[in-house]
Amino acid sequence: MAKRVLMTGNEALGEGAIRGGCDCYFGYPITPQNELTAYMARHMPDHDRTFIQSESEIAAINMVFGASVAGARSMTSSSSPGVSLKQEGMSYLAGCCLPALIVNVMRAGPGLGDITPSQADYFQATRGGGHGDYRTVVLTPATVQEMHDFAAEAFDIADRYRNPVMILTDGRLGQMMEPLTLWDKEAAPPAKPWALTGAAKRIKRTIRSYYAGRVPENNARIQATLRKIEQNEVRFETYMMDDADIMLVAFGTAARLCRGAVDCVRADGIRAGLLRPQTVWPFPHEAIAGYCDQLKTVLTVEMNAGQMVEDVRLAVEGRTPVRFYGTIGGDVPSVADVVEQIRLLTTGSES
Amino acid sequence: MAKRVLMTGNEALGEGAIRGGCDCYFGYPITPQNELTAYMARHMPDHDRTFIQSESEIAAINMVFGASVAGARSMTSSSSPGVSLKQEGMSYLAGCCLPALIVNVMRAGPGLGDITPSQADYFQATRGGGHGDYRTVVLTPATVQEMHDFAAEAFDIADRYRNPVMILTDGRLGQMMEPLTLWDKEAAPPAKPWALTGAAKRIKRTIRSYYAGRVPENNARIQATLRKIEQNEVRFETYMMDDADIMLVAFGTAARLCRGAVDCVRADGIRAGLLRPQTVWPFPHEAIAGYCDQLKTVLTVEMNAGQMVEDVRLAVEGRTPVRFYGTIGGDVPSVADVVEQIRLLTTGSES
Amino acid sequence: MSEIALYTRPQSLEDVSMHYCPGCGHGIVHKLIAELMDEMDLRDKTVAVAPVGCSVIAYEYWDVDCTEAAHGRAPAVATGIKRFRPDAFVLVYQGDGDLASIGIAETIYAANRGENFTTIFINNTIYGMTGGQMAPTTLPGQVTTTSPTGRDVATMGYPIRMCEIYDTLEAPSFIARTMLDSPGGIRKTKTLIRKAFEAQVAGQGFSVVEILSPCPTYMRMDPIQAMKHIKDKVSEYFPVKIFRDRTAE
Amino acid sequence: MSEIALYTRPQSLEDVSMHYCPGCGHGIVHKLIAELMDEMDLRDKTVAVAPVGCSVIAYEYWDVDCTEAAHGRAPAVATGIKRFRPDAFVLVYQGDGDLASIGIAETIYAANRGENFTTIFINNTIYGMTGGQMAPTTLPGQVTTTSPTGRDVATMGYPIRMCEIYDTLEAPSFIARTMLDSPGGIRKTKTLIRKAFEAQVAGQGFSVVEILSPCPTYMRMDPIQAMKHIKDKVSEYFPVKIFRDRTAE
Amino acid sequence: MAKATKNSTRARTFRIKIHKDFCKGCMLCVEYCPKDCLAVTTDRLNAKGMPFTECVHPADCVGCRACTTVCPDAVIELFEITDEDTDG
Amino acid sequence: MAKATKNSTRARTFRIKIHKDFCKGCMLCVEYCPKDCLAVTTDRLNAKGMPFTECVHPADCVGCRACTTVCPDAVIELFEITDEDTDG
Amino acid sequence: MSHHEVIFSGSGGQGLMFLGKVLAKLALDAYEHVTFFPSYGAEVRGGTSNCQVILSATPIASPVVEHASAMVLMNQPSVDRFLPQLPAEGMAFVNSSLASAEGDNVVLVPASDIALELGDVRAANVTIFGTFLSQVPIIDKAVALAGIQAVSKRKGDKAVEINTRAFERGLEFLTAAAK
Amino acid sequence: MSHHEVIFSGSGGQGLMFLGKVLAKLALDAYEHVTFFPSYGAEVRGGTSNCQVILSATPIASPVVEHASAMVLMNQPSVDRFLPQLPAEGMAFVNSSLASAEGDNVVLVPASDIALELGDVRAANVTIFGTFLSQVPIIDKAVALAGIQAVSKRKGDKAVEINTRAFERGLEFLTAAAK
Ligand SMILES: Cc1ncc(C[n+]2csc(CCOP(=O)(O)OP(=O)(O)O)c2C)c(N)n1
Ligand SMILES: Cc1ncc(C[n+]2csc(CCOP(=O)(O)OP(=O)(O)O)c2C)c(N)n1
Ligand code: SF4
Ligand code: SF4
Ligand code: SF4
Ligand code: SF4
Ligand code: SF4
Ligand code: SF4
Ligand SMILES: [Mg+2]
Ligand SMILES: [Mg+2]
Repeated sequence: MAKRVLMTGNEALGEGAIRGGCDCYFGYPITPQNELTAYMARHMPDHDRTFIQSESEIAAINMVFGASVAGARSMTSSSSPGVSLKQEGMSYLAGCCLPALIVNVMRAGPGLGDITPSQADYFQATRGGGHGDYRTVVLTPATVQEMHDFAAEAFDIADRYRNPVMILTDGRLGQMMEPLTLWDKEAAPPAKPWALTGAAKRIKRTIRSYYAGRVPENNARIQATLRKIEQNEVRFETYMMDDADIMLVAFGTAARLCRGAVDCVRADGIRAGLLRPQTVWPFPHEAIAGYCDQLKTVLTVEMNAGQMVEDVRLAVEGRTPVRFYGTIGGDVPSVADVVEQIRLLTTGSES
Repeated sequence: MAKRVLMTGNEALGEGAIRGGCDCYFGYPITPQNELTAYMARHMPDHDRTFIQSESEIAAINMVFGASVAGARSMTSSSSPGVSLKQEGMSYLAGCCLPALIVNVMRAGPGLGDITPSQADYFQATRGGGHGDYRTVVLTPATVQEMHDFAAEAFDIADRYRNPVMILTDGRLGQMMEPLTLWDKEAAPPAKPWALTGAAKRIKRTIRSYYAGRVPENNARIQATLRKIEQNEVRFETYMMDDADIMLVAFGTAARLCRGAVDCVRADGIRAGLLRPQTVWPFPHEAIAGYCDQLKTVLTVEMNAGQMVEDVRLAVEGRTPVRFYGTIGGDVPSVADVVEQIRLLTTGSES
Repeated sequence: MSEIALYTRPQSLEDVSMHYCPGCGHGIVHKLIAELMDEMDLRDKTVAVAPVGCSVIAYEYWDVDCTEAAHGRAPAVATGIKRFRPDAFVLVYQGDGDLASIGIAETIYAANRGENFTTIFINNTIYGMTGGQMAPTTLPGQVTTTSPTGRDVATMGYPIRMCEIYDTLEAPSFIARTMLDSPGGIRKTKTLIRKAFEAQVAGQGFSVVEILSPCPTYMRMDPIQAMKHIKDKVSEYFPVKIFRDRTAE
Repeated sequence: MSEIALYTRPQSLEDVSMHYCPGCGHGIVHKLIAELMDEMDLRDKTVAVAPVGCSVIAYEYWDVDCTEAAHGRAPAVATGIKRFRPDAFVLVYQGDGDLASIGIAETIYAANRGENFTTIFINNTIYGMTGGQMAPTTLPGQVTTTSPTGRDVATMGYPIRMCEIYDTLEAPSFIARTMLDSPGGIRKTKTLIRKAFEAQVAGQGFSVVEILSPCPTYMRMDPIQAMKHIKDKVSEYFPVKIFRDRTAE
Repeated sequence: MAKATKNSTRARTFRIKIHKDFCKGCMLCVEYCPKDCLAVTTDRLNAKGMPFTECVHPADCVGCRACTTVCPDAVIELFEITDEDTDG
Repeated sequence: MAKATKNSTRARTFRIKIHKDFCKGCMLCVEYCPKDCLAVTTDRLNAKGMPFTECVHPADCVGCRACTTVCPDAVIELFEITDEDTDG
Repeated sequence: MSHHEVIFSGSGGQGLMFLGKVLAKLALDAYEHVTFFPSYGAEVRGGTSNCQVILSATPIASPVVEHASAMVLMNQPSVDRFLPQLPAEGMAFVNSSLASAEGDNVVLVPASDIALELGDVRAANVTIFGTFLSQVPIIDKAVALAGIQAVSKRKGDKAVEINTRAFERGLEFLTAAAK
Repeated sequence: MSHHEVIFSGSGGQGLMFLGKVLAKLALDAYEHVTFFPSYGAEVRGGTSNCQVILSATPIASPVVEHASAMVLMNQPSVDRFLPQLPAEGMAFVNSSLASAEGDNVVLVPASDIALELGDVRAANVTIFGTFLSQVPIIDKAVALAGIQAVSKRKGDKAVEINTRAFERGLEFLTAAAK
């Protein structure tokens, strides 16, 4: 096994992005992702790459847009209120078919809320918080290793489809340290025959989402790409699902807790299992649907008031009861809390 | 019948807001809602009320926030890209439990897109495009009369629940003229014992979404309000549903077209009906579910790539096949297009 | 025998301990504002707007009506308040990240419209709340977590001088920069805040006082050094002066 | 017998009719830019950024690589482009609503960082594209759809003078205001744009030319009157001059 | 390359070429031509459906370039007619 | 209301009152007291767990208010002790 | 007939929006449902502009005309764009001063010439509107004239006079021509 | 035992984060799974700060300690906050120079006093860490010492020396006390 190092999730993500070939990072301070910005401030210059602390989140996402236009692998990171400010820019990235990486280290909202961990930006991330028909590929790491790996891979996905990719995580994963093995592949960005480089020896190129009278065409092109992504990029992991009759569905921090809870209740003979989406868009609808026959219940666990549970319901379509357990406003359930929920379900009285 | 006047949807909306007691309007130009801003510029000063053309959409939503803090009935309007910029501010309004009216006269996205009519901001409007767990009441007028009436009523709803309300419409409804009867009730804003007025003769008040360690409490309060809204404020209209075995679900401009299509196919003996949500959050889940038994198919028609259809599926939960017909990027279906879709469904070959 | 009170804790300051670090300029300015609220009888009609920054919970310290505002948007929020309640005394309190970076548009535009409220601008050359990142006002060469080898003006730009920008606008009635470098500087600061408040009370439109202020924690100095640093280094780049004063007119 | 071409349509201008209204200043400046691209041999390395405004489809008129940008954000987009491609010639074209209202933060910050690109700023005192609303630069008293009784400076503020704001910053290398008031003014404008381009080519950092420009449609005048109005009224409020010129240094 | 000699006392002759379908009849060239060489049609429209400029007094043109400078649509091109041969 | 007479030649006496639990031991008052009346504890902590100011030489205080002015936490109050009666 | 769909199209300055609005407004008493829909978008700056008016006894699904009962086309681009969509039972009124068109249900009216003759070319719209109403009597002619006069009043007595004569010339145009 | 959950808590300057990170880092070879979790949020400015380290053979569900095996508590607020959560089978190491605590499984170490005696009060953390490892040998002592020395080196030879002695004094503290 390669040497393991200990890093915070935020720093591991930053290092992953650098190894994934990130050319330009633009960001504005906000807790709980400041370690990521600081990491990039320290390390991007070492690699002769661009780091800018921008004047605002809006400037950052539009700098990302510009760098991407020019062919760079570019990224920004922020946390919930800052990501809300980026919604127009994200819609422009999607509308102009530009690859980019956006990181949301979620905190409690709405409003200023608190800097405590949360998963309450799920809808915003998966449904396009910006205007218009678009989607962002949304990766949801659950370990520091995945923070690192997903960041490195995100650029490949973004470039492959010319579509923005988001990493959706929270302050607990961002600020905890865990061992990880560093990515050691060579970043290999594809040629970008659409990028703006100056039109020497060729006809000019234009990057735009506005085409008088031809916006439906542009939309159709985007929709076709999204269908491809849905086919190819769904990622998830299952745990103890072979004989499970109760399936937990959870992502990120909540999924870790659920895994712990599955271990606990298995010890008591409860046949619980876990399906952990690693992408929440595209969402593992089919995988979930595939388990319906063997299940008595589905329990969705989220650190929000019930968001991903809609995707679970859309997957299950009434074939199995779908229950929800969530904590709001920055509270994080303990493993014991989840265990209790499972027990309640399996003994009949439900939450 | 009271005297009817002819107005554009945008102007009728503005006049409705004024009659509903709008104290302050803040906006930034964007097509296709400029007639509304211009109307307010002309008429708010007549009533000694505040009109400001702000420096940006972000400034506008935060001015709305300030006026609401001070106890005013305040509003802003914009169109898709501008509404994306307001997402942080909307989350703050919701997090601070402040009433306000936000109007989105949707246009084609993503990105700059086009100024043609669209319904592609449905997810953003209904799922909270901003960060955190919140919802906005979303009214979806289908006539110029409703543009007017909903604007007038929106302030009452917002004040009743201390929650922002959105009117979600499009450029076709905004720019067409239709006759309407003007609202003639006296606006009666409730007392606002929470508003900031200067603390003379009382203890001070604070408006905030941040409470160190007590954000979960604040979230719970918001969630409780949202449950109340779900109970009390669902609005919809049905047409020809008594004996229908195919139900169209559509809102706004698309719903008008569907109504026309229902008339057409009824002439041929096809038993089609229409359910038209007038609020898309809260969504008429129960009403839709209630029809499932009598239906062979549900056809959702939207001017987007398929957004409200998720809510319809969540309501139907697999009991009836749910089909979708949509146009993207600013295309608007004709009545004939919808008729064709119904015919395809009823003759077996589906879209 | 009896006692005459020469200085007591201001009434408008809540009787709680503030969360600021030892020697933080926010505390000093909070106190001055509370003193002026008492002296000018403003408490009862004040509506304050707190920023997002270390002073985010200023509402826990002043005994006045107060609202939160999104990061940088306090001037827009104050505009909404003041337009609806022209008789209220509206106080906006902002840090340098809040006012000069993310919120630069809102403050310039409120100033340009001559909105009749007062902005107290705490320039501590750093983002305090988020842990010491570079601010728009960070000095050349100053080390922060996002300028780890010191602010390099060639790639990160120069410190922004807000008063000089306000001074290009027609509408503002009072624009001054002052510093918390000593008891004398603090007294002077209070005089200028008073003038800014008077401008608002007289309906003269936008007034602003920029206060060069110590953040011992992220200036990486003890509180005494930080105060001296304000005078020696910070005020060198940011000249302390009254840029405009229409209160006399 | 033979002919010498004294003026022909610039190569870098596409051979299509522009959608601007008769007499619009955008057309004039597009042409000047295209002429300079030809003369300075810039076409091959140019990456342009179009604004949101009447000139939103500038990319259909210049024969260069060009991208869209969200309303007001062109300077941020240009920053991203130029940092990744320092050898590109980056041209930002913005209207007064785009640059001075919604986008004021981005332009000030790009200028302050001394980003090495050139901004051409079309100040026509109006929001053209959206149908004639008040711009930050609309003159006092000027009638627009959102100032139907004329801009009232007491509630709507004064026209913003961007060059004066840029001039408070350290980094910009070239700042000038000029006007399209006559063939002479147009020639002068071209000279200044050339200087701004030269500043970028020499790596001197942010350069900007503000151009007082006719919008006959929403100035509610015929094109000839509009040009005269620029000289008589617009330039009275916005002094035409070179604020800074480091190209000589 | 041959040049028109600036200090030639001989009257110089110029040719104005108009891309008539780009013209929008804004009248700016007409206004600023010091020699009143140009006029906008009142009886005919171009392909855009707009009146357009014509050079009605070509002989009067002094090649001052006011028209080419002021035209927002780059409609007008200007040539000098010389007796000399140009090489290429 | 009675006032301490400014031009009295008699030495004036002052009392410093310290809200010790608000003090953070920042030393600013100590630094700026011209008479070195104040000192911060080195052996005791207040309820916040921080060292705090004490008036160690009360008699030397000249009532200059440097300490009350500079203190970021409004910890220090200052009173003048007079022989006269005050009415209310 | 209780359902009419009318398209008015021409160049920017020809006053088509004016006609559409007048028609829609005057129809308020006679029709339960009325819509007026302006063209907008990229077309606004230069080129043609059009508006569409629908009058109906039943709710109007789309304000965009799908089956025109009549068209008023004031210039060639308008003819080129809309005439092909004219249903067999519809009628088109074409300003023959500026455009040419053919067809059984096409009425040619030299509206600009007539208006010029009356002293103001801008009255071409009112002229052709007269002819239109003479053939497609969807609102009362007297009401229409009164309405046009009321709106013209803002522009002064002279405008009222010219528009009145233009409307009457238009109304009589076909009868006069037939004579 | 293959699962350990440790809480380190004290005031800002007491070097608790340092201890937690050293432990987590040194445990990398011996444990497949390791988490280190700092407290953050409102607590950061003043007051207590804490970090939590979990070492395990199996995946760690939550980096937040639910069943502490051990606690190192450096001041009174830390004792007040965490000691009540100590399970019966856990052990707490309390800096008795600054805090008092009682209980069967509480070990009192006058760490600040010892460190002061050694010449630098800041070595209190390393001192108590020694005692902790003497009782809860979750990582090898020699490895721990070497690790501390390596990190101390950045602060100079003097720091290495003091920390070495502090660690040893801590390690021996209970045996010495028992004597
Ligand atoms: C939209 C948004 N972006 C970023 C933040 C994070 N944030 C909180 S305070 C702050 C900066 C504070 O700096 P300053 O205004 O100088 O105040 P100080 O703490 O120095 O007093 C930032 C960036 C936020 N809360 N919201
Ligand atoms: C976020 C956003 N807000 C508003 C608009 C609408 N909009 C388009 S152009 C424009 C202003 C154009 O004015 P200016 O920049 O002065 O350019 P001009 O048309 O005068 O050349 C506005 C407000 C938009 N497209 N996006
Ligand atoms: S970090 Fe700086 S500004 Fe914030 S409270 Fe501490 S000293 Fe004050
Ligand atoms: S509206 Fe004004 S700026 Fe826009 S194209 Fe027309 S004249 Fe030019
Ligand atoms: S070149 Fe001069 S003289 Fe000749 S047509 Fe043009 S403006 Fe007139
Ligand atoms: S200036 Fe150009 S567009 Fe205008 S009339 Fe003359 S040739 Fe035509
Ligand atoms: S009042 Fe002056 S002399 Fe007295 S303690 Fe305070 S600083 Fe010292
Ligand atoms: S200045 Fe105030 S907080 Fe600082 S040591 Fe003195 S009394 Fe304490
Ligand atoms: Mg600061
Ligand atoms: Mg403009």
